[in-house]
Amino acid sequence: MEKPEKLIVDGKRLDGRAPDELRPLKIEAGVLKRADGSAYVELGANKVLAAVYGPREMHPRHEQQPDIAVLRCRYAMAPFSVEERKRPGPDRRSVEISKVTREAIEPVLFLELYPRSVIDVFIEVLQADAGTRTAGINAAAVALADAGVPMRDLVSAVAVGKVDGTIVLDLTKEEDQWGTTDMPVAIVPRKKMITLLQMDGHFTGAEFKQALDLAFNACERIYEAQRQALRERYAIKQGG
Amino acid sequence: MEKPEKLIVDGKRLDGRAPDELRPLKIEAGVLKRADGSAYVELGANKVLAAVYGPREMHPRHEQQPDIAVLRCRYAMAPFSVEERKRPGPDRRSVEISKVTREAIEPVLFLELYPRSVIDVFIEVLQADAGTRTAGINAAAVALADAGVPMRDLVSAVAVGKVDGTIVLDLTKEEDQWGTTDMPVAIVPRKKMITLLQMDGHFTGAEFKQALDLAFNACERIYEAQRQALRERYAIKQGG
Amino acid sequence: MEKPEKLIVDGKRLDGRAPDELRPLKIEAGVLKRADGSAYVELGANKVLAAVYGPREMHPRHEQQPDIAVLRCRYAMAPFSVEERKRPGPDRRSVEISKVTREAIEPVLFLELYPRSVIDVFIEVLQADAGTRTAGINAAAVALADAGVPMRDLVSAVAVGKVDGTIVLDLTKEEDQWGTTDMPVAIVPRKKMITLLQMDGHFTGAEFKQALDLAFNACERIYEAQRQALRERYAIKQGG
Amino acid sequence: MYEIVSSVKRNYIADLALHEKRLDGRTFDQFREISVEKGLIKSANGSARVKIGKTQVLVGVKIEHAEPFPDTPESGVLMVNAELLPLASPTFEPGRPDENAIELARVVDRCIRESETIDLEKLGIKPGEDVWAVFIDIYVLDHDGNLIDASALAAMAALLNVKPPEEEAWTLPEFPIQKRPVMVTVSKINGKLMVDPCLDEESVADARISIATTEDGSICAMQKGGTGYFSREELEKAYELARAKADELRQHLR
Amino acid sequence: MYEIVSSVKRNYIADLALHEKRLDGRTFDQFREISVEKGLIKSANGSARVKIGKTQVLVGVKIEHAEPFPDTPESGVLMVNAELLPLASPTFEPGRPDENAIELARVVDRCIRESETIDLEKLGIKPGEDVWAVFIDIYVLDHDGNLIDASALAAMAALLNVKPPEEEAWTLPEFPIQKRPVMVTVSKINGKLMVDPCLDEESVADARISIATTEDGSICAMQKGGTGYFSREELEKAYELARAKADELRQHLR
Amino acid sequence: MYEIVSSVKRNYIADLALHEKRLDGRTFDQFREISVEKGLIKSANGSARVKIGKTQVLVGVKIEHAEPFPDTPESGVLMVNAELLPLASPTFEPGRPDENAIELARVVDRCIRESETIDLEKLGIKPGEDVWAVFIDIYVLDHDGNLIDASALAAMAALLNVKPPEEEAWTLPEFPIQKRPVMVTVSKINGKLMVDPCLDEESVADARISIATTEDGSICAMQKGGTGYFSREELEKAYELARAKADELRQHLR
Repeated sequence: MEKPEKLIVDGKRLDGRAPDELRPLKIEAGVLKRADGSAYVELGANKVLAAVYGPREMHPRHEQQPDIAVLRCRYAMAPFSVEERKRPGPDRRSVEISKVTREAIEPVLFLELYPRSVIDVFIEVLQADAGTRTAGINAAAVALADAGVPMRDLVSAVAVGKVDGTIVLDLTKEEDQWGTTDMPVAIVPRKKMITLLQMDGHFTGAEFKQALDLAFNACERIYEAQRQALRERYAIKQGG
Repeated sequence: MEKPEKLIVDGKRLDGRAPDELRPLKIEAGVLKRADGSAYVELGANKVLAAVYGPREMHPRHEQQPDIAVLRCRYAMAPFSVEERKRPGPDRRSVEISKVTREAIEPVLFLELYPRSVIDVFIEVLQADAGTRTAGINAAAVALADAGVPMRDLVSAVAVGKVDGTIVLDLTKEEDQWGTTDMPVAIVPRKKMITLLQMDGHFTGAEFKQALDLAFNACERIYEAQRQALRERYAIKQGG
Repeated sequence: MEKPEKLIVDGKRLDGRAPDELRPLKIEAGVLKRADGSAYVELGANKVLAAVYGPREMHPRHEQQPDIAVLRCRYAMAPFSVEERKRPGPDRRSVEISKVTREAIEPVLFLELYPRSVIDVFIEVLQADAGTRTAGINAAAVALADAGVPMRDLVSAVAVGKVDGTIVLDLTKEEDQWGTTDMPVAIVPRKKMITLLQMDGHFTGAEFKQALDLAFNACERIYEAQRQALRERYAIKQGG
Repeated sequence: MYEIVSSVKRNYIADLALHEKRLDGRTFDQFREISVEKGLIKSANGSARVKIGKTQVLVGVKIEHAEPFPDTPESGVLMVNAELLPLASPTFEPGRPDENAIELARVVDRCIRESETIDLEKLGIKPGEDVWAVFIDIYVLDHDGNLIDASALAAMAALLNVKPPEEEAWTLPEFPIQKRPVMVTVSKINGKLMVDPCLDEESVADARISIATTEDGSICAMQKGGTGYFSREELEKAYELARAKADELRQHLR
Repeated sequence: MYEIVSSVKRNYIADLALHEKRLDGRTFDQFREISVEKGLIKSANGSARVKIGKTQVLVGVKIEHAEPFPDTPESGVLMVNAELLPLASPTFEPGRPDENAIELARVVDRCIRESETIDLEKLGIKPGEDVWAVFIDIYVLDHDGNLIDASALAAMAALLNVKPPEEEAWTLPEFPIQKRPVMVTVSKINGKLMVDPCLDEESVADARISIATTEDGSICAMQKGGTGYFSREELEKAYELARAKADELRQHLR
Repeated sequence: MYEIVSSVKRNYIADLALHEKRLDGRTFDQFREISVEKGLIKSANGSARVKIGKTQVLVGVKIEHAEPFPDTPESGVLMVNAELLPLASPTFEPGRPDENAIELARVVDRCIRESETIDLEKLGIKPGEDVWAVFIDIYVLDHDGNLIDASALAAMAALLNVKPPEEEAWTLPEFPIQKRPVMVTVSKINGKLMVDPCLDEESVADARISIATTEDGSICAMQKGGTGYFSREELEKAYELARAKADELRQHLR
């Protein structure tokens, strides 16, 4: 795709959204049978699946921690999730995302409850359109709750950025590619704690603050959608 | 090599064999000093060596099975065994062949006799001309017997296929490449149990049955050659 | 670089040295904070760092030896240490050098004093100009002494070779590339024991003996520089 | 792919089989409920999700430029890859495909390749230099048994869903599909043959035979698995079962 | 990168923080002693060794021919790699870069790439075929904490030390450096923010935030690390700290 | 490559050595029985199997097109690879070559390369683009000690067996062999030097020195191994031994 002349026209983005508007969001909990917990998230054209196994016994044993459970996260992209087929297997980008995802989630878990155990979080991106790491964190939080893992709160995440000089919420692939700045943020909503923050591009100090405002606002909406998905899942479980 | 116009002329194949004729077969037991058991098989231009180690202690320990021995098989091709030099190390084909070889052999072993142990079967293809997996199974069965591993019976294996519309036994490289169908089969001769069956190409139901007939017949001849090799080995051992 | 017409002119080498002359040598002990022992060696344009950790507990445990410590050596080159950037990670050359380095050093250690332990020697070539393995051994010996590991003696090493028909000491990259022969040697100086010897190229029997003479002579000078570095380090430690 | 089942359950399943019964009340020749959804993944040229009972497999097809193999310079290239995702089962681990994933990919590969489902000869672009490569990626999402049939069906459905790349180099009117092979796996438990084993059944089965047939009932691929055996009669019976059920499964490809 | 510290030390450091104090007597906004030495490695096009306290990082820059990426056929290529050498710490093991080494390399990469420090567009040679690749290799020699700031500073110093390759294909008057971004990492211990954590501090910190700013104070890269969190206010304060200290660190690049 | 031997056996072997004796009755300068069979492998351009006592090594040589190295654009390429096959010894494990396999390959490589056994300069085809690559694959089938001498001898025999590829690009009258280097390994046990150590002897030896000499007695490669040492006198004596035995081994190359 060629770079468009403008990414924002008359205050509207290429897909018709206002700068502070989220893409359509769909969250479903409990979508897999074998996993202890699972969730499916659609955010615009992103399609992401998360599954949780555990707390379960840690193998290999020498990686057990005597006083806490170990949290392991693995973010991966399907070969067909992107424009050009991605070779299977972890690359440097997915190793880094797996790390920051783990650090984004760990603050809400009571790992001390399960010494010598492991909690595994697997995130699979089935279709990608920018924002997969934050979509993955949103899915992972719901999957953990679905698995019944005790949590202080959920984690809600979204990316903000700068496009054509405007601070915008929830960038698409085109906005990420042709825009100036991308800043994924994860927040523990009730306590307003920031557990993931990455940024590359260009922000003045003032823009940084404005971007944080947008992120905090959007995470409240995402939080509500996550809780709604869990309520629906709980209703089904109760019904079943 | 160019594709020949015909692969069967006047009922004879390119190498002069009749459709139900096996290539020259030579089997020798006990050809290696260090291995607990070994065998060398020549089938036409195939040259295959098999060695057995075990039952021996299983390392790493966490792969031990409390009630049975583990059977491990590894099929590999020498870099110089094929037309174009093969890079050393396992490829997807050899991983699959190793798996089906193990499943072809395991039914004749009494793995329950050796809990926590491992029996290793190593198959090395030194020169390849189609049919290496079945040649490998024939060698492995003799090597296991040579190692003194208790067995219900030997395993005998051969490939059948379809070439120029004719069901033929024991395909050569050219017949495999230019023919229609390849079906390797392994049989436990006394009980007529089929422990390996793979097929790719095209068979009608009737052709499938005809191919099985050929395979069963040929395996009896192979079985006899395997037993003869063991008798000779035993005579040598007794003599020595 | 083009091959020069002559590598020795009027008895002088391209860098002005006599055939039996060592390049400028600088050795410093205790250059790293975290390592238990360390040393830095400059030999001409070679810059090599060595660090020692241990004796420490061996992981993984199944590699522990019940009666001795295990010595592990790892020789590696920085990507920027050579003309064309070297991809990180071990290649076959560095695996072999790691092995012969270990075998060159092990004879002076009392490994029986530390059963179940491991002593790790890490050698990093930061800038390379032929002779890195011998520079690494010189650095490793000083680092081991700096770590307080009990030793029978140091190990001193140097390469000798043949260039334009002349036996020369301590080859440069050009002499190594365009010369005939390269022979790295390591010696335990007090007992005159040869613990490393490799050679490739061409030597008559007489040349071999002449080359050994050169190596023995040079190692005495290197030995003195190593001991001086340790004296200085000791003085500093005392002073500090 | 095989999992540990308690000996009580093992005996129970084996016992049921003797009485011509199965855990979930199915008959021996009955599949679990099957659903096929096509076109879920827009970033793929073709895609399909197949559910067989609680087993769930997603397949994406990508069509890209590639160099041909030296011995077929004018033909397209087919690549099949399978990932047993760690989210699909507590026994699947992250990392490179193990022997089960490799076998799965290669069996589906042969089913499609040997039946000449795709007319690869039409997928050349510039002889010896540039051809179309068809990548079939099998993504196992939820594992409740019979991954081979689910994967083969999903691969076939995804191929039928392919929208060719929008490029000048693509000159065919449509993606050249010639056949619709379908794979049916028959498991043997306590001497009885049954189709579509669920995970518990797989775990106690002696052996399985997977048979791929095309519309005319001829066989294009077979693969025996497991450490048990089949008699000749069992094999022939398995073929009849596979042939009959293939027609039923093929309905889902419409 | 994180190491185990005794709970006594942990409590001591946390307690000191409460009283606005640090282990080595520094104030919260004080770096350890910094030294920058350029040009140590002749086999590299540019090199620099940075010491921050007892932390020691060597960076070598190599400039070589490479193929461009298909989407930027006229631009040079930037590659950043980091090795946590086993000689730098008892906890670093030989082998392929782990997640800490990869994160370090990628954070430094973004700091340099996103600030457009190198004018990559000038590093084309033959469009679509040949461009200059800039390899930045981070070699961690001694690890006493704050590897990110030391590595970013060493990378920047090494870039400023670059002597272009002596080849006909190199036609620029000099190596095209446009910016001088500097990374400052702020650690949070017991609710207090402090710059340049030493290893003991890192080991007890709840979280860290690394912020790269250019000469005009604008941000070009950020990375939060650790399993703790930051409040909004803390983030804004961290930015002010980073911006202020960046000017100080930038002095060392002269 | 080294194996554990009981201390009783160890002492016995060491004791024998003191009395100028060996386990199998050989003298110190005596090889075990040697056999060299050429041409067993038709799929290789050249092949040979060497047995020294119960040690058995198979070498296959393949000659294929390859790209030259940039610094020698008109010369052929030599590649030596060694596999310590798991069927050859209970201590050999499947997987990538370990340091023993790599050392073995590299020592044989240097023996052949440095003696200029193959006239690589004649193996160019199209300068800078296409040359002949000579792949020497060492396949260790049965390990009873002294793999280096057996492998070097098998490699040399396989090279002498080479039938050039039947291709237009091959224009030489024959495969250009110029030298016949032979490697002799001398082991030191209890201060005594002996050739051709069997496995038990290797296991108790302090050190070994492998010396490759060409027809005129000059040395083209040496490699010391093991964690022991040699005195200068021992080295010179080893050279004399190696030189003498090399002539004997070279008889087997006819």
